[in-house]
Amino acid sequence: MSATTTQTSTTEYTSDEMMSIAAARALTGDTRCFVGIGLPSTAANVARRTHAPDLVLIYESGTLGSKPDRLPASIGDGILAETADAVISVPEVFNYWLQPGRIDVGFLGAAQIDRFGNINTTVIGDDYANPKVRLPGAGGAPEIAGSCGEVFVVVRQSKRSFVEQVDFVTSVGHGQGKGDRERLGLRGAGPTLVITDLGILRPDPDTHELVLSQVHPGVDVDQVRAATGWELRVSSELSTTEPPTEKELAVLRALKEAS
Amino acid sequence: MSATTTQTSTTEYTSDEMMSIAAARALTGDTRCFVGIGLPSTAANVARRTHAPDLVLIYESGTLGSKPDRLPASIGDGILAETADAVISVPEVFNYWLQPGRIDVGFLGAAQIDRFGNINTTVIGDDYANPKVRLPGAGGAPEIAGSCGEVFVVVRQSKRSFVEQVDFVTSVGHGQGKGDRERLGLRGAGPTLVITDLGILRPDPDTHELVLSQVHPGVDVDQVRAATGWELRVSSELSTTEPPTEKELAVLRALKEAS
Amino acid sequence: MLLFICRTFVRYANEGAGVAEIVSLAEAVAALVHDGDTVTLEGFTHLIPHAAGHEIIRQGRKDLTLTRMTPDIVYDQLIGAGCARKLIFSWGGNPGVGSLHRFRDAVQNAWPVPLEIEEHSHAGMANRYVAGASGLPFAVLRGYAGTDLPRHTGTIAEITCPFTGERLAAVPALNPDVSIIHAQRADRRGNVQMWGLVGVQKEAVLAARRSLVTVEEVVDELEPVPDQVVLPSWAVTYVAEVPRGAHPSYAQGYYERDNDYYRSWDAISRDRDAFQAWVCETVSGAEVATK
Amino acid sequence: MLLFICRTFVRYANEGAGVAEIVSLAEAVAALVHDGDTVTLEGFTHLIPHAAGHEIIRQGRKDLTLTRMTPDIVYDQLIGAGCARKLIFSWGGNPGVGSLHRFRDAVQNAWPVPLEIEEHSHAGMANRYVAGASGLPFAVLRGYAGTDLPRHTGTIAEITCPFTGERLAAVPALNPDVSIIHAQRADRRGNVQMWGLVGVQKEAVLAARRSLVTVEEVVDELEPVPDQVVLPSWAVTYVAEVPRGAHPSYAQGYYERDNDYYRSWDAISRDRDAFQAWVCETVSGAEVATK
Repeated sequence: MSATTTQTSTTEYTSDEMMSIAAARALTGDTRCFVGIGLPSTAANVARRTHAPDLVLIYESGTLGSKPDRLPASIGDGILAETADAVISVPEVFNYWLQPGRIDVGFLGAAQIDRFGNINTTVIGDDYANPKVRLPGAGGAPEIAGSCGEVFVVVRQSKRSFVEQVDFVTSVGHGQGKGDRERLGLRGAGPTLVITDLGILRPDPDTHELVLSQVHPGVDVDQVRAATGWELRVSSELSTTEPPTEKELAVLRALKEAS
Repeated sequence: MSATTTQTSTTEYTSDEMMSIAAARALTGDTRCFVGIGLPSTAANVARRTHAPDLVLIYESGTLGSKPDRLPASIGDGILAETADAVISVPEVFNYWLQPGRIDVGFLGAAQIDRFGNINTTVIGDDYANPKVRLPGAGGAPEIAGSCGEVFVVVRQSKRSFVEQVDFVTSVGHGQGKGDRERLGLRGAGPTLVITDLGILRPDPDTHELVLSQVHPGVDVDQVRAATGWELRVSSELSTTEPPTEKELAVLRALKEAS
Repeated sequence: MLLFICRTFVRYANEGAGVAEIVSLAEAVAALVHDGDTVTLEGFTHLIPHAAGHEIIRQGRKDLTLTRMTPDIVYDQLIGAGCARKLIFSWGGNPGVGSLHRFRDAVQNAWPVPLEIEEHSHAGMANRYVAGASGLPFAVLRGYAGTDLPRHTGTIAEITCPFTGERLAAVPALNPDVSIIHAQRADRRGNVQMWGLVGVQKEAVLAARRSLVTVEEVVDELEPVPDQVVLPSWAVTYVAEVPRGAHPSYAQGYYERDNDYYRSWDAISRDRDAFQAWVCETVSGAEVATK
Repeated sequence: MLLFICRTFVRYANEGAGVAEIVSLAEAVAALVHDGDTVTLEGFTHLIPHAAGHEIIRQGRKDLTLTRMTPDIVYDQLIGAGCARKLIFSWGGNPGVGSLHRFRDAVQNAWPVPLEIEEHSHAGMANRYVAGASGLPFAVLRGYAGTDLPRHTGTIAEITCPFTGERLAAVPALNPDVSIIHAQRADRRGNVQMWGLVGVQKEAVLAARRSLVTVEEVVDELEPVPDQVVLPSWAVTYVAEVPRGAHPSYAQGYYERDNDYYRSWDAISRDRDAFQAWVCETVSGAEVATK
């Protein structure tokens, strides 16, 4: 998955593990979380098994409050229904639960993300009809990005994925800056955290441009700049992520192994 | 219930019993029938236990294919859910099953019905804000009348109930005559049978005015005219209803007794 | 330090957050139902929250806008006790028996207080709750065409399909201040389970700003049941354990409908004095007799 | 004699009438799926009707408009086999694995035939089926605002709330010629029962003119199960008994998802020759190898 490994006092971990654990830490208390498969699902399940046992996991396949004891292999893994508080239809997920703003956090991935947190999972290239790469498409993301209380994006950072402007806006982040979401009638706060394998970006409160606010242990700012397709601003209060604890790593690895 | 009793060769029966049995006979084969409580429910359950065992009973409380072994005491009697093929929510009844035209026959009662089969169950009197009598209101009737394949009305006949024009159109029959339903975008055929304690009326194919097509045994046309608030037309092929068979009466009475 | 956009988003769908608290019926009604509120007690013959209705009478709430598809005798009681100033509904009667006499007396004679009405069809009301539960301002249906309802009800409009040009009916979302329903069970975390005829109760709760679910019993674990509807704790404000809280309505798996009670209501409700005596004796105790 | 208005009303919601017939898969596909039809095989990871998809390939259908929220490998197979000329969808991928290479090859290189696409979000697609199932021409949702989808997808419009003036998105109903789903069980009368993750399958069947449900088994009685969805026989055109008809997808209570199959699909589908060999061997037998 990832080439970089880092050593703490006693434990080695990969940059992907750091990313998953940083994402898990962002989920607290009784948060209701709309979980996509892959990195978001890993992070949410680590959080539920460490500091946030009351985390409510909602999967778009139709489960409220799933409590899987292994990482689901897909968004519709049987374990999600078998361990859920309620199983509902897919239209109900979107109409009764997501759309009215009942879900606190939406967790999204991205093929491309831009300076204002807009996300592309549709096509790479300028020509929609004749794309360089055809990606899977929107799925639940546009309405997750619109209606969840806030959005966390988990994505590996590189010049290819962090671009000045996305080729296709699949899901709106902060549009072209502050005020755009309100103008579009989007009721959630949009992306408030972008968690990568290098660090964490947050939107500047005045401009809503993504700003580097945190680097993971062993990562320096130039390395992040080199992996960003726009002139990255850095917070004056830049901090360093706490390395993974042994417990966090153990939980993450046990979940992955059980799958 | 009814004062009139009639004697056939061997059996006495009331005019209400004749009405219920005439209504039951109108239901045939695998008809899907939207059943209101009271006379419609009685008729539908008699039909299911005599000549139409495959009749599908749908109750607006949320059941598809109920098979009660006694007359339900209300539209939401527990026996309807316990014996149903499927139990669904009330919004689903109206949106997924009634509205798209999946139901063949809607069975309605009426406080007033007029020359064109329009039905009033809202208020008696000209002034809606200050009614002579406040009735229960619309319930499911307007959309049953609009969306069922056809509508059967079961109602006791009198000058009070059979009026030239209803005080309030709760449910559209044939509007002011042929073509009105199409103009209103109503997709079902509207009332095709009005079954009373005296006989049966049907809409004239040219004008859609209700015309007497059948009298029950022992009823003469003048008696029906006297119980009708408009100048009643009579079919040139007026027929007389077959009296209830012993089996029909036995089933009807057994159902009523079990309740 | 930069102040980043607030992470602690204020949930906009329902007031408050967190999970349902389990409290007494009296506490829940005192905390949730205020004079002037729009209040919904839903139930389609089955699981009607009668006990909660009586508690509202007991606490003397006034000027409520009551909404329900099928207001029956508990609404007759609330109206007769003077709790309501407006009723939004689609069918008001005593099912299988006849009319609601307190409702008629309020509409026809303004007794004990005038009652404004806003009248829909079942399909319209059901869709108003659906829109409310869905966070939409309105719902679309095939309905009302040719009836006299739109002449008297302001909350019915026409809408044109942007693809086909067809004209359909639109009704506005119904978002009660409080919705109250009765269910068979809740677990100790406040997750609610009901089954049998579930009517429009899920939609009523999801459409409301605050909600109360009275239940037959609070149990350790909700054993799954066919045709169940489960409302997670975090979608409900309060749960109160009220055994037989639906009586004289029924709770499938617990007790049958008390049809005699419905029939006997006819005589009580026809007469203002008999009704007042009933309220005093059955619901309120002495203090209401003096009002 | 007066000819009264025809009593035998022609049902307008679904073609034909009566109850579901139980037939073989080959018969059902031959009778229901015609070249040029709009065909829906729904399933959200669970209960995906793979066997029916293979039967469509085997029977050599052409020019289909395929619709599905989550076209995955069975749609990759249909597209690669040249059955489709258009895909209406919201997310096309091999879940947990990666891209659909036959889909990509069709979109990017028109191989084996060009593939037109009409692209929505999940919320939009789900609501298109809901509108279709509800007999409405369109559905309303909060969606698409600010995205690039409306620029490329003609079936997204704006609509204004007649009560609040708010602007929302509208999408047209989706009414497939044929919808095909897989369920756990049917009884001998053709009533269908499924449980677990039921996705948008009920809506897909109710929205369609004709329908086929493949089932794991036909039983005498449908024992009620928690979280079941029951489709009455009269809402379905054909039922076919196809044990393991969802494989490599899963059927809760019958068998698990074959994750290895999904992973192995990646290599097969990357290569046109490997794919053609797979179709020939696995699905079609010799006759397709010569096409």
